[in-house]
Amino acid sequence: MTKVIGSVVCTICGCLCDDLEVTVENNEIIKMKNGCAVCEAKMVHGYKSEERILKPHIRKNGKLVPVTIDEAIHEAAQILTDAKYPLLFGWTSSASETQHVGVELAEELGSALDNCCSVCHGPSVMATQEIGIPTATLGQIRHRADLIIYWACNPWSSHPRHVERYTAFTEGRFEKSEFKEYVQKLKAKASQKKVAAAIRRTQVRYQSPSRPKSALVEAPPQTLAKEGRKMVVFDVMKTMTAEVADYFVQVEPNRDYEIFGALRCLVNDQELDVDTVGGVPVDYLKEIADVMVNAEFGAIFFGLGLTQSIGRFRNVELAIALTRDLNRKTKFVVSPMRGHFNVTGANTVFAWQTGYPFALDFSQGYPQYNPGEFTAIDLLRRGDNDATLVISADPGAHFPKGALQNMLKYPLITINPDWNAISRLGDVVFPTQWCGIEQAGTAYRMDSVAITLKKVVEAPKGVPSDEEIVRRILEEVRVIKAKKTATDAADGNVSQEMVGSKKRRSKSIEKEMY
Amino acid sequence: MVEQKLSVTLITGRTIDQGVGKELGKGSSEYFDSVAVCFLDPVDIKKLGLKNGANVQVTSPYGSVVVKVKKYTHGTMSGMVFMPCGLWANVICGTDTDSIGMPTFRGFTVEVEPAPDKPVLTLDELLKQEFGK
Amino acid sequence: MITITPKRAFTVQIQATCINVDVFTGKTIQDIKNLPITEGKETITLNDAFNITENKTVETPNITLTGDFSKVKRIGQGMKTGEIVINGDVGMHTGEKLSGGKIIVNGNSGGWTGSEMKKGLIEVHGNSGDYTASPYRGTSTGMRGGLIIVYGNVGTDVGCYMQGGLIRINGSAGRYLGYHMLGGTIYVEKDCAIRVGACMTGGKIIINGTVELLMPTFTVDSIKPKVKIDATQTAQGPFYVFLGDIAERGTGKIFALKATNPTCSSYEKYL
Amino acid sequence: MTEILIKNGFVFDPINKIDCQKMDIAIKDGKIVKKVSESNAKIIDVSGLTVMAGGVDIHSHIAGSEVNLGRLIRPDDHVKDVVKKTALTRSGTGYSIPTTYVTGYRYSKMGYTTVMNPSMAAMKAKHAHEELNDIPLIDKASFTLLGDWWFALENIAKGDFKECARLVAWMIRSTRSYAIKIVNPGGLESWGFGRNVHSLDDEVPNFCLTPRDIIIGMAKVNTMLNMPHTIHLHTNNLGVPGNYKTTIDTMRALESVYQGDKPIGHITHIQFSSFAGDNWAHFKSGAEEIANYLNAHNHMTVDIGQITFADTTTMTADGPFEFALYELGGHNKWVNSDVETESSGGIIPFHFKRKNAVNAIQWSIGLELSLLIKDPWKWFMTTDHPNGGPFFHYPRVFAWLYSRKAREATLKNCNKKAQKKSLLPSIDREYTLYELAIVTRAGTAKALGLKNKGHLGIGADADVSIYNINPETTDIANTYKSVRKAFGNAVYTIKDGEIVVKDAEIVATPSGRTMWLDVQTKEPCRINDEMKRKFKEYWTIEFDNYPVTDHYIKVPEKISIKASV
Repeated sequence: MTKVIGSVVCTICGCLCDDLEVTVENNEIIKMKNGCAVCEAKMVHGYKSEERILKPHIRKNGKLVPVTIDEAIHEAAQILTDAKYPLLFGWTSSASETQHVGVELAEELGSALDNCCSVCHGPSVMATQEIGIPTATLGQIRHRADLIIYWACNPWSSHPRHVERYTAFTEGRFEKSEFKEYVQKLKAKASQKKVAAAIRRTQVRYQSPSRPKSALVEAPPQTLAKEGRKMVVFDVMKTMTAEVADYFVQVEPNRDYEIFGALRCLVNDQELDVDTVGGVPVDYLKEIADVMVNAEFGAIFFGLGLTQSIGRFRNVELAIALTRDLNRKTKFVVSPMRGHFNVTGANTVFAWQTGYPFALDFSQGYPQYNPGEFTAIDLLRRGDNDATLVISADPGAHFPKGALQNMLKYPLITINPDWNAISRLGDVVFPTQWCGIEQAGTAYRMDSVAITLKKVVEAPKGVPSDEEIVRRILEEVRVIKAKKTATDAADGNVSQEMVGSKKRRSKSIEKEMY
Repeated sequence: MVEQKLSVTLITGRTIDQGVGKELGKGSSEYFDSVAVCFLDPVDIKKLGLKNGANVQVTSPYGSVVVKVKKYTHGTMSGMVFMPCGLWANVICGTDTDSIGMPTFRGFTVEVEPAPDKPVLTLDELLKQEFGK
Repeated sequence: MITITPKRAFTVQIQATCINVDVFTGKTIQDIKNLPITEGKETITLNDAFNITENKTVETPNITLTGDFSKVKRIGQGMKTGEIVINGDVGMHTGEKLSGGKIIVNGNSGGWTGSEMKKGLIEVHGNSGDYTASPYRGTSTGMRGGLIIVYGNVGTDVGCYMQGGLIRINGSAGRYLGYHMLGGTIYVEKDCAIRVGACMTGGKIIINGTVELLMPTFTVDSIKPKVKIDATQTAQGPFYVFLGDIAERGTGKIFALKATNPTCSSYEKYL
Repeated sequence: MTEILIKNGFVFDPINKIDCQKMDIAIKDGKIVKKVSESNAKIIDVSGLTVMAGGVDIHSHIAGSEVNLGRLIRPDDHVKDVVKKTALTRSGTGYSIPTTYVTGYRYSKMGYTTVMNPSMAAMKAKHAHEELNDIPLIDKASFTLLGDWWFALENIAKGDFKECARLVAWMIRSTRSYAIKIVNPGGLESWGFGRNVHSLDDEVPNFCLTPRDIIIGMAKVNTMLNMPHTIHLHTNNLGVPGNYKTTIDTMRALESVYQGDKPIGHITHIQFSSFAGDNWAHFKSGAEEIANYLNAHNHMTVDIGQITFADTTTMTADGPFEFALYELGGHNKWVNSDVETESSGGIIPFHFKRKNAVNAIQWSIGLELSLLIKDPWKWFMTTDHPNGGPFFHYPRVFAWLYSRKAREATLKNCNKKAQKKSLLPSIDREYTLYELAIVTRAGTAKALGLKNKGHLGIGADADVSIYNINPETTDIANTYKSVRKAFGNAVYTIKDGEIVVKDAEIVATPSGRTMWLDVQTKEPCRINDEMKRKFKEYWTIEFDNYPVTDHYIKVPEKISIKASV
């Protein structure tokens, strides 16, 4: 039986494109329309790959063996209650309903709670806490923006439909005409040959192929003078996005902060005492500042190039400060290019329950927040926690080695749909449904608009949703805690913590035994 | 002149192939092909006397990993090496966060040298080597 | 004097706000032993984790900590009077919101040492961590007064939003020294990493070593032969004097020693 | 369900004209009933205590995208006010924007049982409802921002009010909301390109209409739809010196729509719209003019938005106002958040200080209005939480109302210039508990059209608050401090017949209900292809994914109304 389901939401990146058309046959997705390459890889192929986990596993004698769900839940709850200071990490590829239960679990455990935001756009959130943020929903940019700046990000690769759905290649109410032609031109070229090759050829006109390292076009940037929407890219290297842009500025690595500073001065009509900033001549920056000030509505999108290079949240802070300054002259907005499809949701859900978006600690009975103190990487780097639960994330592939090594000294529980790197390393491994394919829920787009994810196919038999797993762990933790209190009360044992710590299973000892 | 080693700035980031590979599965060949690589400027590849697709060893203060080298064709990036996000890149990333939770993923100096005799490890081999699991 | 030593090595964080002269004052040794602290999620007593002894013959320092306290946080938080000496490394938030008294660390101290400090003295004989003397996230009122002396190096983001007082660093300083500074003085004996004084609107930063790279948003003002650190001390120059951060329309001053900063000579043409 | 009998309390129930009468209140199955049998019922003896219906807050930003962004940017605010987990209650933080659970607990401790969340961008409605689900102990409803919605603007410009009404009905249903909220009409659309409108007759760029058209049009639509509440209006020029003229213009404009029966419009946080003087240096109160107008006319209600002198977080959908506020200087954070085709928003942390002349005058304006408007059924007590101050400062505001002494004590510490300009020393009025019950529950419930709230008559929801105030023996004006304390710490709060607060401690945490209107138009709303096509053009969300589904409302209370179009 074949059915076609419309308005399906893609669960890859923060764009949350919700116009997918999915064809389902015999409880299997066989075809998809409108999605990008990454989306197709997941929704048509990836979700049903052989790498799927179908049963809970527990590591016994160094090997992962299948167990019942009840056993795995109990084992996980026991590990978490025995630990003095567990860390719950991940959450960003789960629906907000799951994240919601996650906060309750962390509160019950008195543990640390962090989401993937801390290794992607955590700094953006921190910058917001320092100076706020002038931003807008993506449609506002689509309707109004005549200047679009992508700074240190590469949507072509990381958010493939961002340009086409929300910015330069869309039709808005107040911004149209010019661009349709441009897109059609590109499409015509793309149909003849591969897109990449075609775009490259169209760009050759503007840039000489053998440029020096400072990497700036010698000719004045004629495309900046063009009518209609303009797209400018700032990056350390020329990416695919840079190739479709009207103007590309190559900056030296780790010098974005200085350039933002310089642009702020120029926007405020101040003179600089230097000739080049971050490898870019001040004269070029002046022209860019002019274009910014003369825009009707400008938008800056920034990516991990700012949050992961030196300066981190300070880079973002200055990007926001620049936007703020520009608002005195025209209208400007700035927005982070959030990665995982529901990382914004994790921030949102955590914030309404605790007041803080990530890097949380419940050890004092109330929420505490401090990136650098309670962020996953810092806790792991210092070896501050003694058990970890990872849910819907793959720190196995995305954490630096040193942090992982410390994580693996203690028991590790994982909740993921497939055998990704962290599942392979887990001690208690749960299978779970693919959120947005086999499980409905809510996700927040990068501009914090909530969108309902659809359930398109049934999950394999016996594979629970992550919400159910977390909820059951929470219930089991409460049962174990209640029992412990009861026994302690019966023994009249005052120093229950000491007993707990003796009972605590140290994995290193286990290892030696085997 | 062929050089033995090249000191370059490491940039990590997303590529569309890495995105596709990741969604197809971390154990898939697409993932391996798209992530266990590094991109260098053709000029730099020449400097090392290498061919596209040769094995190179990338070493940072935090670790060292063998990957395949590829030419970066979109524009000049001499003095930089680009690695797609993933386990191979993270083996050489540091845990220093400047106290804000974000580790050192990019923008630091690494050394790239030819490694014709060393194999590029698969995901499982790499996990075994680094974490013993 | 109360002496505290760890009973064992700690894995998880210990929050010990109670290690504070104000809290100990007027308590018997037994009371002190029963003060609650948290180890990870578990609430224990001071005695569970530490050996505590009293020496009634010695008055100052009031509290001596000996051993590895690097996982112990918030020692001397908000303290008003008295003296704590730590022989060993100490964890984060030491002397946070200090409003009097003295804390001496004979070792390294963690991040947020002397955060939002108002009065008093903190001396660190080793290195001090990131965000020393800087306020909590999202707060724009930093150190208001008092003195912090670090004999080693300091990490990044030291003296953010500083409004008064003096930070004296005898080693080198990390990035974003004196970020968004409004007043007060920071003195660095050795080198200083990039983005020193970014967004500062007041106060002064004196660098006796090399400045890695000055923000483009600073403009050269003059060359001065010497500069006052505080009422009693003066740094000998000559110094380049930079004004900024002009992006914030600030009037903060960075004094960079001429002898160690030849790269700044390009600014001389504007003088 | 348990039966409860509240015995021997002094009951204040203005809707039923009960003023300090010693009587019993019987509760059964969550409703007030005539009587219950004393043998079955749980008997609460409240001799010497004050009994009122549960408080009804007409305007308090407690949930939604804007509110949460405010929470997110203020770790410095949360760290001052932390709430520990208990066996029954969840942990959380305050201060100016408490987390969801803490919001519920604190409202309940003050004896409030119903709260209106007055500003919800339609596109972000799902978020608001997700948060509202997490606020326990109170009933709530949201108002959708519709004053700058492109569909509405286009139809009003065309003069097609019927079509506009049907669209609004569709929107109210799709966002599960309760009323029409209009914020700086025309101004938010202008702000899309960084501009604003400055009078009722400025043209809104690109749309060929004026703020006056929008206000009158929406008031007509509101009448056509038979909405229980009036339009909920945040005026143009809010926060600008001299804006009292715009406010009076706005009220005058609405006279034409008034049919002589019930009020036609509600101006919210009117304190921020009652400024006189040409600029900030000559800033003064326009309260007298506004109060005089309101005393002479019956077609409007207002709420105050009282300042309480707190380090708070201002937030409004009025993006251009927040930017103007930011430009005044002294703020370290500014958030702007535009919503495509609908609205905008802004947030600034703001510390209202006694020693600041403008802030102190604003404080005075709020109280002058409260005391000069003669009929308490025309105005309601709010702080526009968190804009004027957090909601848990309400008891302070009560004290200023019922005690001249309390006002004087605060005024004494205010800026000298402000003291000279204040009208307060010339006003003797002191509110009685009866009047206080009107401005905090009876009047608000009436203005909102909530028939089962705000009173203790038979059939009403069993939402009751009991305070430790003995009206017979207490001189509330003189002992204002203890009375203030009593209002902040209810002896009992009963929600739907369940005791949720006892002696200012939470003893049960039921979820409150979310009320929403199912506006039934005579002609079913035409979701035709034209509208679907426009949807794709106007929004970045698909038509099918736009409406809020039942999944997002934990305990719904659907209220069906019949529209006349």
